[in-house]
Amino acid sequence: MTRKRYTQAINEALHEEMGRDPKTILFGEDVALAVFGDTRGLLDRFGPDRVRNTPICEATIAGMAVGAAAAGYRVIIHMLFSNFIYTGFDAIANQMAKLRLMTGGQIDLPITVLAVYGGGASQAAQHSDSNHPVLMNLGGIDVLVPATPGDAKGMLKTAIRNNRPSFFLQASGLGAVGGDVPDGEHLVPLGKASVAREGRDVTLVNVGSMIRATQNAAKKLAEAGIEAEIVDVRSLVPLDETTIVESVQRTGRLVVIDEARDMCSAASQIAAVVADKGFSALRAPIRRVTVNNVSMPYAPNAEAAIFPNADDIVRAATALCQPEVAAA
Amino acid sequence: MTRKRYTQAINEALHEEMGRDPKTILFGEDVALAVFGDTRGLLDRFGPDRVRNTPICEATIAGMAVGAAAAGYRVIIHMLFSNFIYTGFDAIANQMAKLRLMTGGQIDLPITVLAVYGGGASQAAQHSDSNHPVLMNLGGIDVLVPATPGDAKGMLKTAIRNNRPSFFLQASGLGAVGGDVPDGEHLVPLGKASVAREGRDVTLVNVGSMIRATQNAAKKLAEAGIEAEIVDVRSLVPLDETTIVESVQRTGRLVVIDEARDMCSAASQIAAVVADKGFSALRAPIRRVTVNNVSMPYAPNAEAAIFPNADDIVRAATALCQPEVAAA
Amino acid sequence: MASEAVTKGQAGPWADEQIELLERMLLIRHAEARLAQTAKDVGLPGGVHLSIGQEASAVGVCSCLDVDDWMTSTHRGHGHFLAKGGEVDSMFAEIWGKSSGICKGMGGSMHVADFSRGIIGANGIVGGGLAIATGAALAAQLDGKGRAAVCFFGDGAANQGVFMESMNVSSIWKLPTIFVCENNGLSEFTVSSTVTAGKLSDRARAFGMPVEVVDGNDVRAVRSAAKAAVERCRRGEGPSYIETVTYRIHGHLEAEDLILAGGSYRTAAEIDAWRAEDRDPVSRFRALLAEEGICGADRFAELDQRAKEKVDAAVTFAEAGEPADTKLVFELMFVEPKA
Amino acid sequence: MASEAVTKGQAGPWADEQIELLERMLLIRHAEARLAQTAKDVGLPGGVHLSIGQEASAVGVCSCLDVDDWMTSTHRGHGHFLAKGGEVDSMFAEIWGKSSGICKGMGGSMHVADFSRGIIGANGIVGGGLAIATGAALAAQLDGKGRAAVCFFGDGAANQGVFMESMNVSSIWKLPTIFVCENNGLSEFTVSSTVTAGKLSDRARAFGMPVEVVDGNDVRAVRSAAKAAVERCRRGEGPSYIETVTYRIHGHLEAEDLILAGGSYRTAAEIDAWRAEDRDPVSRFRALLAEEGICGADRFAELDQRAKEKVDAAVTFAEAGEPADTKLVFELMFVEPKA
Ligand SMILES: Cc1ncc(C[n+]2csc(CCOP(=O)(O)OP(=O)(O)O)c2C)c(N)n1
Ligand SMILES: Cc1ncc(C[n+]2csc(CCOP(=O)(O)OP(=O)(O)O)c2C)c(N)n1
Ligand SMILES: [Mg+2]
Ligand SMILES: [Mg+2]
Repeated sequence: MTRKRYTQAINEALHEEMGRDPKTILFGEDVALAVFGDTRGLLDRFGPDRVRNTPICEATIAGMAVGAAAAGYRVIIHMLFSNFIYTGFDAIANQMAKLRLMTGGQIDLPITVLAVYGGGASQAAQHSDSNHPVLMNLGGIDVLVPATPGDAKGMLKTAIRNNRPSFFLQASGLGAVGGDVPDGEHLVPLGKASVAREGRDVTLVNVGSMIRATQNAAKKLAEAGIEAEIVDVRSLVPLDETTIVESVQRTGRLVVIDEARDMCSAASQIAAVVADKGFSALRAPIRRVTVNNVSMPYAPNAEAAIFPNADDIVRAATALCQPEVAAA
Repeated sequence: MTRKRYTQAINEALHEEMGRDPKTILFGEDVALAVFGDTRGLLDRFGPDRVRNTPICEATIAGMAVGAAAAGYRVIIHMLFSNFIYTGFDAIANQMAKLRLMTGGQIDLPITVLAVYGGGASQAAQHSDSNHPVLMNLGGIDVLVPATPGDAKGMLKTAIRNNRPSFFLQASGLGAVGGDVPDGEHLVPLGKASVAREGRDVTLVNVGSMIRATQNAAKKLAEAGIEAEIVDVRSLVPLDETTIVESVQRTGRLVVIDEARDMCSAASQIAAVVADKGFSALRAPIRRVTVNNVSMPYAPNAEAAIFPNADDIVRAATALCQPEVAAA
Repeated sequence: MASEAVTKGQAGPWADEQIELLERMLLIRHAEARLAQTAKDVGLPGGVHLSIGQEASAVGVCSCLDVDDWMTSTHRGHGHFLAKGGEVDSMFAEIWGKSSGICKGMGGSMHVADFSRGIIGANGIVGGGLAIATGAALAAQLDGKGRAAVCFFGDGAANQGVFMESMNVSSIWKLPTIFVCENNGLSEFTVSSTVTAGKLSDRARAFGMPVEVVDGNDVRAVRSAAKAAVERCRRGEGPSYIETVTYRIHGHLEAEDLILAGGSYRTAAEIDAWRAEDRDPVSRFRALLAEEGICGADRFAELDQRAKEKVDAAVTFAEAGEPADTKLVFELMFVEPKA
Repeated sequence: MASEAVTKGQAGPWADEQIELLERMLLIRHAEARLAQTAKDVGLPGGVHLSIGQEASAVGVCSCLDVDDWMTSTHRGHGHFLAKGGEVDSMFAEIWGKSSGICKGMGGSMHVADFSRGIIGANGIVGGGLAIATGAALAAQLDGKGRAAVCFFGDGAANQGVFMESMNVSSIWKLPTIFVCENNGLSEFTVSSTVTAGKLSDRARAFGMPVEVVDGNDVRAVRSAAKAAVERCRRGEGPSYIETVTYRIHGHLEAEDLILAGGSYRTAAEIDAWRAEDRDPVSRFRALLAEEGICGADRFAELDQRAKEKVDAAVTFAEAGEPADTKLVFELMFVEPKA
């Protein structure tokens, strides 16, 4: 184990996987100088054939990824902020997500898309979307939201190495956060949630960027005598329904925490799954701590007011543990 | 009341609203000859200033809608198939949905976007998406899925007339379906679900295109002694949580029917809402009848197998009415 | 091929080549005529967009390609598929929605693809192939084997922004992309000139690309432009733009009349003019070969008959196929079917 | 204005106009220098992209516009905002995240907009303004009052497909759109020439648009090109393309050094060359006006002082403002806040 920052873990994964397979290529805007630090050093090491700065043209970047992957390469592209995914959305939603099916499985599409998502730094509406729900609904694309440096490294390596198109989404607020990363070859399977804290009273399912708020909430709840179990979902597609439902079977209560807008969020999906498959275990309503159906405002105070925080989680979880709520 | 086809109802609404306000304009690809029949006659009546065929360039069509609306016009655009929304997605997700907030409310954006969604006619993956969930998650955009000619006319008129950006989504399978449309000025408020059938045993919430399957299912259920209440959601943003929750309070059981892919679907959102606000009334798990996390295949038999149908709904509802299911 | 001197003549490699071009065009023509007939008589699933009248463009270009050169196509893609060596049997089975279809019935008319022959596929999104071809061209460049990637697209698609983006990337990276604009003057039900500013070829020129605008109904003219472009790709000299001026004789799709409900976007006279013997790419080439003594009436009748038989056999093959395998959908999309 | 003959001279309308141009450029320069200083000293919320070195482009163009002409801008939009008549007070309050901001603190630096002055706003999406301006131009055409819609964008944005699409639509409909490409040679941390094929101006030419490429650091040259374009708009003659060749002295954004972590995309010598007295748009124009006897040292000192004072006042105004109103978010997005 070595302590590393989240961004560094991603950078290592990229170095290792590009080093492993010479047919792995990476391109995107400013990947040479690395806007987020994650692609640093790749151009120097792997050269301008395999690592390329593109013009600003997300539609073509995403479309090229499909073409190059269909023609036999393992492709990594960087879309910078997750809001820029929209600019390349046709190639993602109509081509990347569908080409394998439409060709009757003639090809695999080993594509990994990097993007940074989420608010918290007054970047305003066009640089703050948490848009994993939009990607989750497309079908055919893996959606990964690791919350720790260890998971970031291990999941990215797995994603690059497998043959499915996937979005590897980095929470903007976690880039500088440190954590333990296993030394040597470290692969984390996709579609497995992790139980980050055990507890008997309420399950808190964390979606990506909210991990610190969720952990702080669990601490505060413990002080009030409520033991929360934290399930860190890690991967949204595929979704590990089993681990989530099993946790709720132990606790009987569920709060899902997600920085996405509430409408059709990952939180809503997880709530729906549990309302179906975990129903008999439920002792209280399922609560979602999400962003309202609004865009991120710029002003720090306004953004903070919109942003889900530990107190929101504590309030939701505490309410569920009161006997009168279940009857409400 | 006059019996009219769905497409005809839309066409009338467009004629009436463009006739009402000379600052209402409409543009899109082939709106002159009307690919779906909905824009027929508008060019002849309102002339080439207000009704324009555009080049094939969805990104700019959607962006122009934002600019023309911000500059004082009431704008209607046609995106043809809902899959082509992706090509114009930046202007929708980053501009249309956010500009009012980002400018501190300096402007309204009276924009109505028309598109045809859904499968059922072997149009294959790139012409069959039911992508309302993607739009619902954007925030700031109304998402309308009327299921009857009467609602289509009344909701479209309301949407054009109000000052919010909205997507008016027409189910491809419903275009030729007839229904009663009130004569004279007919406006349907947005954000109000309608109880299309009353019943005490189970609530079936219908999302747009699935209305016939839902109605057929209710008939079959009645034959088996199960009285289903049908709530036709009509508008997804804003969502009428009250009518849905109240129905579940009466029936204690919920099946949501949605042609969208399951992940982050409208069905999941509605299930999540009820698992929160209607929990105490629930006597059984909440079931979703949706499309799996896959794209629409071309072959008629394969498409039919993927497509939710009345039997799927009957199966889900029947199971919920069996005492052992609630305990499962 | 342009580098070897091929002597024209009534027999020999040159003549064989000409016959091959004609055969390929005949196959496309008969295949599509049959699709039209079947759509009318008994119906086909989904929409069918035919390229009747545009065969010289598909065949002229694809005749210059090797099996492992890449090619992306459009919604109007049957001709490109057959021209690049795709089989009419598996294409028909695909359109019939059968398991024996080239895409196992998952794609249909708008998505016919055959990767074993470099056919990345048709596309239901106008302009959807442009960036994909550019990506394949990037792969070709990295492979270093001199492969080219051809992207067919329409004059309507040339108004999509990705056209410019893809040309830009192809140029700066000197990718072996060949942009083939099939300019049939129509974008669905809109006359393209009413929605298109300037000359399309000038858009390509702005990216410093070699440009050739050719009579798209003259298979030799198309072939010679394509040959030069392919050779530039082989030599690593970067992308080219070819515009084939042509016309589609049939409607935008076979159900067009129903959709138009009496409306129209072109005159019968216009269609007739393009259908004329001396303009139609097939009859025109046939007449030329007859005149040159390469293919007389008997030989032609034989070729024509053989093409028809292939098409008949394809219908039989398609009809005999098993329906698509439903479980495959889940398998291909990596999802467990819900219980 | 170009239609009235304005006599040059040391006093009179011509001289007043020149002084106004200088004043506007000074205001932008001082405002942005102050933002840089504040970002460094105490920090500002979000990212701040400065246009120091590009003032002549913003001022030259906007000086030709009326208050109800439309204008869209970029992520580097403070200069455009001020040049089009926006107030530095409310712009600073916006950047400070205050309720008194022009967008009530909802938008910030990348989204400053003032519809009462035709300022549709800055945009965080590269190329985001192109289609919006085209839509505003459509509105202007329908209004029939001779308004123009100016779209500022960078050389990096010119590689986005919407650039082509918007030019195409503007051309076919003869919309009063003015495409102003501020070519500073840089796209974020990439030298634009490494990702751009051909000449940008040729892209515009392909749409049959009048094109002018001017020294973007010469305010008079910019103004004269813009004047001609605006007059064409007024007369209903359709769109124009203007390229202002310029340079940004500051980093892509103020936190650049942190991001680059020692990496670099340009040399100090390059920056110095553009910073030189005879190249910097402000000092260069100042020298010219001194030489022409329009603005001597005293007058300049006075103007410079006045601009500084306006900026000081703006800081005071911004600092004194109330924080943004959180409830407004819900109101503007038509959403009930959750209980
Ligand atoms: C992104 C997108 N927009 C619109 C359509 C609908 N559409 C299908 S074909 C077509 C016209 C295409 O014209 P062109 O590119 O010239 O090809 P042609 O049909 O003439 O072969 C249109 C608008 C589509 N399929 N995809
Ligand atoms: C769609 C989109 N892609 C990428 C970015 C990130 N980005 C911000 S500015 C910029 C460079 C823009 O270059 P240019 O248009 O020349 O403007 P300049 O910064 O030189 O003024 C990039 C890539 C973005 N904001 N939006
Ligand atoms: Mg065409
Ligand atoms: Mg630039």
